[in-house]
Amino acid sequence: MSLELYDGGLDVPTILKKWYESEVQSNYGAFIPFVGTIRDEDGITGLSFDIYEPILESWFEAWQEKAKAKGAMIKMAHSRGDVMLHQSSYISAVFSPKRRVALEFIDEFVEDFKASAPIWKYDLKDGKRIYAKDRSTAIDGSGILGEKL
Amino acid sequence: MSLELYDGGLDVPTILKKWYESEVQSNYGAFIPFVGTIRDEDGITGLSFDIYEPILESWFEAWQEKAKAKGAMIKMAHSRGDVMLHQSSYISAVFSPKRRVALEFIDEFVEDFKASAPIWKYDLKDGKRIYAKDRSTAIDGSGILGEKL
Amino acid sequence: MIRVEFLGPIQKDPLELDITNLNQLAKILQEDKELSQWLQNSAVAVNDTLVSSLDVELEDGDKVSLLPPVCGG
Amino acid sequence: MIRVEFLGPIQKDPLELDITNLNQLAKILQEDKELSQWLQNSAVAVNDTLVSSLDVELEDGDKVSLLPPVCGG
Repeated sequence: MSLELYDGGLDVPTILKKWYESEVQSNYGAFIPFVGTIRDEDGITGLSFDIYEPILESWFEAWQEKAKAKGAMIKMAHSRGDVMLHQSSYISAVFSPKRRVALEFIDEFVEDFKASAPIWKYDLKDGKRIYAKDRSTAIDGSGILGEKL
Repeated sequence: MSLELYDGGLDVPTILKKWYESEVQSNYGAFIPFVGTIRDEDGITGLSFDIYEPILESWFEAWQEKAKAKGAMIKMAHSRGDVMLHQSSYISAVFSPKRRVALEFIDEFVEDFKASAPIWKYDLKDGKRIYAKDRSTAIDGSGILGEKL
Repeated sequence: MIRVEFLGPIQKDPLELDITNLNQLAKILQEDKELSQWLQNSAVAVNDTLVSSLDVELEDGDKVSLLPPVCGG
Repeated sequence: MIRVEFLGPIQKDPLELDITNLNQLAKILQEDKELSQWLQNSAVAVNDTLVSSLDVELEDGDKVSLLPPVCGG
């Protein structure tokens, strides 16, 4: 499994080193990680995350299949629970024989991650954990239980 | 200067760690490195690079200004001389407050790097150093000295 | 029995319901006022597979999950 | 004198020429058969700044560089 979940902030240098070294003999020509770091904004002291792992895993496996079909592969790490300012909560990476495939894949993957991965974000502010409703996206196909019957 | 040139293959984990840690307090939300690694293909034992540094530096500084205008910054490392199979010869990275800016910037930057940076690539094959003419791109505006007079 | 779970920020304990399809579930949940803000924007999974319509039969032991709007990263 | 440098794979020693513009340089280089494969696809820099036309005056001490097709990474 190339999907790793950690309690709290990610150790970015260690994860990038591990991923790079694990594929260094695999004859990929391009390796593009994406690292997301908690910004100091809106008076937060950090962010906190809930993850629903069964669906995250099947979502990730579907993307791994898409990557394989292009000769590429993906890896991903994400934090559970609280992550403080300037710590990182998310890393994903694509390995690919070819540069263009890698550049396009990391963009598509990160955007779908934002729109579809079953992860919920909360602002840590004044000692409270506040759902980041305004920055959240309804998963495609949402709302069926609210349909007029 | 965020442009680093090294003799031989790059120590990718060390460079990524240094870059990540140097900007970890800078409040960038996204960090996207691109790592290029020498693939085993066409019977080569490695690649070799010539660099013309004065123009590489001015090309890089122009991109750094473009990045600054978007609140972002770039870093880049490249090898001089011989780089063996499965070693890395090129890393560039963008740091940006925002994800979309970072994803678009790394793509544009890497593509222009390929098309414009004054670096020449040679295949190492059968003990010879052979200019990779077929994979090379004429810099924009080339050919004026060949014009009919 | 069908187990219904409310994920992420929906602060609600799981339900155990005696129903046989998602239409019945919709009818029950629409009567719950604290859920009104979530039904319009939540996705639905049956046994951890997302579904896109209410025309889904449920069997004893199935699990239904409500997934409100997401924001990873 | 103007110094003319041939970069990367162009295997040619630098020239020192007594010229005052790029037109004169083009005339001289076009007579050199070993350069014929390079003139059509090389970019030209004067004092390390790329130029896009031959209408460039040269001053004593200027450096002209020929940059053949590139492939970094």
